[in-house]
Amino acid sequence: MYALEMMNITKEFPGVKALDRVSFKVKKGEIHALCGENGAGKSTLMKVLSGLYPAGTYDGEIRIDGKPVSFRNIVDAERAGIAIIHQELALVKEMTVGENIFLGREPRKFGVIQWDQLYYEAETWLKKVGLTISPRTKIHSLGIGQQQLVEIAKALAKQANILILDEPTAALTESEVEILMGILEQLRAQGVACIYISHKMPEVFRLADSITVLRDGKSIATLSRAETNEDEVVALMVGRELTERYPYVKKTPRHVVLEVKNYSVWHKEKPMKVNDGIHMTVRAGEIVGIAGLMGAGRTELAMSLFGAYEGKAEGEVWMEGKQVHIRSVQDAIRSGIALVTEDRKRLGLVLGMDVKTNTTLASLKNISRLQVINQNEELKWSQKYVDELKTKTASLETAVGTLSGGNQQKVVLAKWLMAKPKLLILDEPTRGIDVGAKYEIYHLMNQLAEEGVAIMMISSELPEILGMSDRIYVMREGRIVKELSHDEATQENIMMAATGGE
Amino acid sequence: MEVKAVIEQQQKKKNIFGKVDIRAYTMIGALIAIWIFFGMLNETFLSARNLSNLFTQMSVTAILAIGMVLVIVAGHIDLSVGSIVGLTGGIAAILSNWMGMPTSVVIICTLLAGALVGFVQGWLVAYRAIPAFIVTLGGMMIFRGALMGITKSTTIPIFDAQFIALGSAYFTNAFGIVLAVIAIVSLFVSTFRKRKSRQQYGFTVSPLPIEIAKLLVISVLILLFVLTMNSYKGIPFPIIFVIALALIFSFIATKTTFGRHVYAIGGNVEAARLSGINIQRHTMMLFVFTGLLSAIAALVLTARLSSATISAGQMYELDAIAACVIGGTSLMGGSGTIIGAMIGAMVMTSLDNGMSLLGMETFWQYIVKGSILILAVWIDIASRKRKVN
Amino acid sequence: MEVKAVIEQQQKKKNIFGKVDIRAYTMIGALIAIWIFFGMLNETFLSARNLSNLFTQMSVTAILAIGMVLVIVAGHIDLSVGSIVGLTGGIAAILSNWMGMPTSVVIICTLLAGALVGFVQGWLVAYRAIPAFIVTLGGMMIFRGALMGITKSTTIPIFDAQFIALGSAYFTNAFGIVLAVIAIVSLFVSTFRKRKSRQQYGFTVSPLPIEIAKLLVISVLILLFVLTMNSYKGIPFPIIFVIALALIFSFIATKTTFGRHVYAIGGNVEAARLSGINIQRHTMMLFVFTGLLSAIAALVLTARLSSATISAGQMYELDAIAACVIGGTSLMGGSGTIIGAMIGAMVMTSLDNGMSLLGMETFWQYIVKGSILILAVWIDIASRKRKVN
Amino acid sequence: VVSSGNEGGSESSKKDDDKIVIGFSMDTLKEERWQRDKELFEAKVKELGAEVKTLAANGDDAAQLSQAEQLISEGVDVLVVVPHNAEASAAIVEKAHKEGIPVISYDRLIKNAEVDYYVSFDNVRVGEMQAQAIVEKAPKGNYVYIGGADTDNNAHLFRQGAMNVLKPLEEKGDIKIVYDQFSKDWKPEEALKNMENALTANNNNIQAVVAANDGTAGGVIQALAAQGLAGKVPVSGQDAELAALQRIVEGTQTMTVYKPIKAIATKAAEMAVALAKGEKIETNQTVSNGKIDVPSVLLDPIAVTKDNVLDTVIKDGYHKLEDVFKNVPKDQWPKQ
Ligand SMILES: Nc1ncnc2c1ncn2[C@@H]1O[C@H](COP(=O)(O)OP(=O)(O)OP(=O)(O)O)[C@@H](O)[C@H]1O
Ligand SMILES: Nc1ncnc2c1ncn2[C@@H]1O[C@H](COP(=O)(O)OP(=O)(O)OP(=O)(O)O)[C@@H](O)[C@H]1O
Ligand SMILES: O[C@@H]1[C@@H](O)[C@H](O)OC[C@H]1O
Ligand SMILES: [Mg+2]
Ligand SMILES: [Mg+2]
Repeated sequence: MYALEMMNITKEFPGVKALDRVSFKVKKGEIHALCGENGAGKSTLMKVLSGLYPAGTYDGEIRIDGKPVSFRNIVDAERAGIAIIHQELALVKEMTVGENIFLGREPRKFGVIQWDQLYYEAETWLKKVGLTISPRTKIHSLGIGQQQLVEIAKALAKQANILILDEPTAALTESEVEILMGILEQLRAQGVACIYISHKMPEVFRLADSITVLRDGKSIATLSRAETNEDEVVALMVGRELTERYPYVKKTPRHVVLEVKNYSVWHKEKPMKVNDGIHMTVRAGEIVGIAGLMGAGRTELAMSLFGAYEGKAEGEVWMEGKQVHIRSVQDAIRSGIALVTEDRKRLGLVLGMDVKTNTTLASLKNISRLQVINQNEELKWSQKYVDELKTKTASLETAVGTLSGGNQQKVVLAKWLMAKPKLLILDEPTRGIDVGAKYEIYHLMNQLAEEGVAIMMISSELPEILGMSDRIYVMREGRIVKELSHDEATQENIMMAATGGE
Repeated sequence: MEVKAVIEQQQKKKNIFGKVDIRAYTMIGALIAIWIFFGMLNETFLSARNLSNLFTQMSVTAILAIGMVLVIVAGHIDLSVGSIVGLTGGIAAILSNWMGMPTSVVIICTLLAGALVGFVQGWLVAYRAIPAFIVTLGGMMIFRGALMGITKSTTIPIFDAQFIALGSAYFTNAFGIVLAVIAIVSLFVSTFRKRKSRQQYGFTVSPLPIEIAKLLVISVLILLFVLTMNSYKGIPFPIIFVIALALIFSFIATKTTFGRHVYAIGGNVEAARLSGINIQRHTMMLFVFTGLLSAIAALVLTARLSSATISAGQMYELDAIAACVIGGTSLMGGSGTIIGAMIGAMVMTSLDNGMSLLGMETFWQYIVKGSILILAVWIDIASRKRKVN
Repeated sequence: MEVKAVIEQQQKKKNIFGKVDIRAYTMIGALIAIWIFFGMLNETFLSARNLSNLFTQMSVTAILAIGMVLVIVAGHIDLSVGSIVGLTGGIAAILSNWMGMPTSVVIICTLLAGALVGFVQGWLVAYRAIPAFIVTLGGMMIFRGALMGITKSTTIPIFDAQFIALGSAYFTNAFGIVLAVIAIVSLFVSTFRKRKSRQQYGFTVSPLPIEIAKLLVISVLILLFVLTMNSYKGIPFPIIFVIALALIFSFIATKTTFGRHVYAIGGNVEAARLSGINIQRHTMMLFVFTGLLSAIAALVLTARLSSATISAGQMYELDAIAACVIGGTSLMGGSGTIIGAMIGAMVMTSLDNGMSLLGMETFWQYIVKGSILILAVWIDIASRKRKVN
Repeated sequence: VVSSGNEGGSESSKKDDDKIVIGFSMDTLKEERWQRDKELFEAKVKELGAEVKTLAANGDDAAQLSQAEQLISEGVDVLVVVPHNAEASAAIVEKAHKEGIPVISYDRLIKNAEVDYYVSFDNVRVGEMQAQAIVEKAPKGNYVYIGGADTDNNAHLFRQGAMNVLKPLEEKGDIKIVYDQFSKDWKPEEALKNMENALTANNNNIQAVVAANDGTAGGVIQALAAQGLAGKVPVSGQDAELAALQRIVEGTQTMTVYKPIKAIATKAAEMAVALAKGEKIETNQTVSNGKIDVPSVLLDPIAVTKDNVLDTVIKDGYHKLEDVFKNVPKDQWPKQ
């Protein structure tokens, strides 16, 4: 008996067939992973299931517990016992955690909200996901990881029979992922069917009972975890064999590009330091990884070095032997620093603008004379990066908002490559990106290092840190607590340093 | 354990300050400053009689601002309220004077007309996705034109004393006192019920003495207001409309699912949609509300002037919007309070009233009012920023 | 390889249709429909003389709309342009009449005044983060008040013939032809230079016959325009201002880094900041531009009326905003074209002109104008939606 | 529960000192003429030894009511009102009377209220004079009417007056009204556009224009000038604005209606002070306002043309000779 059957689902967007006769079945009490490259159609399939795309806007049939259903809207789907955690955070920043958890389903009497009951219950759900914050906190004062946990609490509170998690761990640290895994196992035991979408293979293989692979909008295969392995799934996803996942190359670092001495950064709101006494160097031609737990202050460090953090900074920053005083992003760019931010949609791209405009946005000066843009140069350069990064886009005039996550990330990269930086800071460069695209980005990093760019990579994915870095700094509570070489570093000693364990 | 402590601490802080947010306090400060300033320059400004005038004078802007807050919170705007005031006022006058309808019928028909007009605009905004700015800018012209058409551009006087009372009667002193007592008693009852409920859920409550002190202060303020009004002629009718509507809509905004959903829509429309909130229906309702409130404002205005004129309500939308913004409503949507807007309306009316009492030249009045508008928001923004740093 | 092909294909498509976007085409369609409609109802509507009137009558709104587009694209709004028109017009009249300055000095001082006023507002918006809605709403009152103050609320006539010519002179027929030839030649030259340059970069270009056909069509339109104007009295002065300013600002918007940055700011201000764009300086510049353009509009208006009055420019902000929105500018920021706004201004003026030629009653004019505004945007939105689905 | 406020015995609002205070509640100060009304009225009241307090409402009925309330609060002895709206200001009279303050209606009649006195020029009469003056210049032909703000009641009265004269002639077949439009907000630029359209629609075949005031006349003449018709087509006006008088002496505008503001301001000031002192006031007639017959002093508006400009506005000191004739060569100035 299947808890859920989706049969021959076809969904078209103008010009794109996002789903092409996809079939997908989930048993009661199983965790079913849905894998596929960026743009394979995973989120679209789940949006169909959760009523976001109402019946009639797609073809095919959905059955719950064997009975055909058709959802006119989200509320219908929720009534049928379906809850979804969307890939994009969907929280109202000005409202409290409690309000967000119960948004649309507030406990009420005659339309009047029962606030005490709401906050009481919210607290219970927060505890479940391991969040120790007041449910009366406003969302905007939470970090992105905590917000993700609130999303999870919100979905759990619906006590659904079918729970969909669309990349829930993209913003979570290891320990939070652990909590989530625990919750999912518990739900499985209670007979809840979970659909789990993730680009992180280890998680998939740790949790899932079955795995369905989508490629180009088609369902390729459904496998049982016991009978398959990571390589097979990856091969099915990308349609070819991927031999190595982290193409590490031994490099010979050259001169020091960035040197930071006794660098501290104050919090933008509270009287506290988010970075304290940082000493670090990054050389030309090397990739330096920055590891740490959520809230360790890595993003603040990157933003501050880039002149984009509102809090005050103290200490010295040297670029290629010259002390620099960076007060704005312009200063940073002038000094040869580029930053690929962790939130590409909000901070990296102008979604309504096209590929070429986004690519040239940070270096218009280089293709302009007397402020007048040379449009041919613009085409030439953006074409060059589309080719080099193998960005999948219909054209240079396609709005980046319509590209898949991996391809959006490539456009952000292209923007900063075009600025010809000496130091490239990457904050979570592969968050939410499929294996194929990840591999291409790693390659690119190697190539840039080869060309003499100094690379600083912030990442919460330990395998990535381990697999790509020549040197690793581990941060905890705003300080650098450990420096490790590629050969010394292991999962264990990094975690030890990051958590402050013995 | 530790978390609980933090939560409790946070709740305690909130209980002392009450629900009104800090921004509203800044504005109350500004208001008091303005009052003291004018009070010093002109003895009549703070007289019971002038205060009574002041409250009456702010009533139309205040009523419009109530609806405007919610529309702006939801991320829209309504530029048509002034014209709806004009049109529905005209309808009311036609019904009352030309057709000789009794006041009750006039009221009902006028409210229906306001709601209908709001409904149409709301439908276009919500279900046809036409930006509210455009719909209501068009509406502003259409309704003004319709008013000219139906009244043949004449002024229609009102003779019905009952109707006129809506805008210019006063409650008797005794009834004013009764109202004050009712308000104070229900304040006490609701506060204690809330405490009890919180205790049942195991949340901490603020210490009883503090709570009582707070209630007493508010009670004194209520009494003071009623006594001041009574020392002139009693509470003016229009201001009771304002108070009642402000309470009702504050309640809707903060305590009901409808209200919270409006804030959610304004804060993050995607999140609201994904939470299953019916964006379109809510949006439409908001415009029905502004239409309805405009009709109420029209009744008050028409009664006050005891006639409907074709220029009635012109530019009132800007006053209402200014009141909201001075009171802390963000034009980006997602935040704003009705009490704030009421204070904003009061600030603007006090300026108008005070400057005209001082006999300031018209052109100076324009300059001062514009400057104060900018200054108020500037100070607000600067103070919030300083708090941050 | 594959991508390359798609890009080329798309560029080809672009070359056939030119740079004007589809939305503008819808509006051109609407405009033509309106023209045909009025042309059928009233023979004079499409006469050379009335078209000449029409272009002159749209000039002030059009000039204001040029600046407004950019401000709205950047995510702001400017409600003060009407008052700036009034104030700078007053300044011009005072300089010319009371102080007897020569026209050149008057022009320079007026433009400086406009830019200064814009600078102050821009500074408050950009560097003090006060919402533009508030700053310019305040500005709207302040500048109107200042105008009343400096002119002592009197009408100031202009006698300087040179000044008056700014608003009411015509170019001689011969000069008109020369202008047309210059325009056509530079069109051909620039197109062919662009082709050559593209070929040098190895990009495909559209087939020569198509390109030439397109150029010929445009050339014919230019000639037609000039000949029509010449068949009356020649090209009116004000419309040359409009054309020149529209070309200059279109160029700034689409071809310069400044313009690109403005669109980026409106599209995603955070991403723009993190791409090293100086948000504040750009924002301030935009308000300097609207101030400057308002001053130019003021010169044209004052010259046309050969006097400055204190109600001059009142409510023009709404006309300018409506022109932008009808022309496809999104009030959310990030998108909008100047050519679209020009068409929007033309639509509005054609309606005014046509209805007044027909002698329609005022109240109908209000109703029709409001309805058309809503309808235009409605059709636009509906057609875009249909295209998507 | 409710009191209409009538019986509410309020504390005596009149100030205790014996200085007389006159409240002057004005519709607007936005037009040049009202500025003069204010100055002249205030000067006269002060001359008579009383104080005056003026408030202007910028054309907003509600604001005017509020301001009147304030004047009443301040305890003025007499309220002189220039109503923005004839009907809407009835509320002002009622409020004032509750406090025992008499009300004089200035320039525009307050309707449907027990106004104590009315001092004015007759607005319908103004419209008639405008049309009359034009008809004299152009007894036959195509006529254009350029009205004021459709949202201003006076604009309708002026039009009514003009039509009183024009309609019979049209029925007779002498003239034809080929164009008749209001000008939004009394704006000259609206009048300019309207006149351009009128000329275009009639191929310049227009023999006369009745414009509702000098502002709109300015726009009209601008449109005529563009066709080389300025001075050839008679144009009326109203208010005796300086700019209009300059046009009249240059010959581009035919007439303006001069409402001797000094006379009305002086008369009103005298009446107000007398009323405050409890003296009896002489009036020459009454005007019905729909409720009562209001004792009225009706002053005659004066049609000013090139011929009598010296004897009217200049003689009154309303404008100076050198200002009015500024653009006329000095040797052609009339001798005073
Ligand atoms: N609203 C939309 N309009 C147009 N195209 C869309 C829309 N939503 C999705 N698509 C397209 O449909 C395809 C499937 O997208 P979907 O978001 O389902 O991919 P995904 O598998 O979830 O990828 P990712 O791993 O990046 O989240 C993509 O080509 C995408 O560009
Ligand atoms: N918007 C915010 N408001 C308040 N505090 C914040 C905010 N964002 C981050 N912080 C705090 O700043 C510190 C550093 O946070 P941040 O999450 O950026 O670090 P990080 O190491 O980059 O982690 P991540 O892996 O999430 O990128 C933490 O104390 C965090 O709680
Ligand atoms: O004098 C005129 C006045 O009576 C009218 O109300 O407004 C316009 C003026 O020109
Ligand atoms: Mg997805
Ligand atoms: Mg981070």
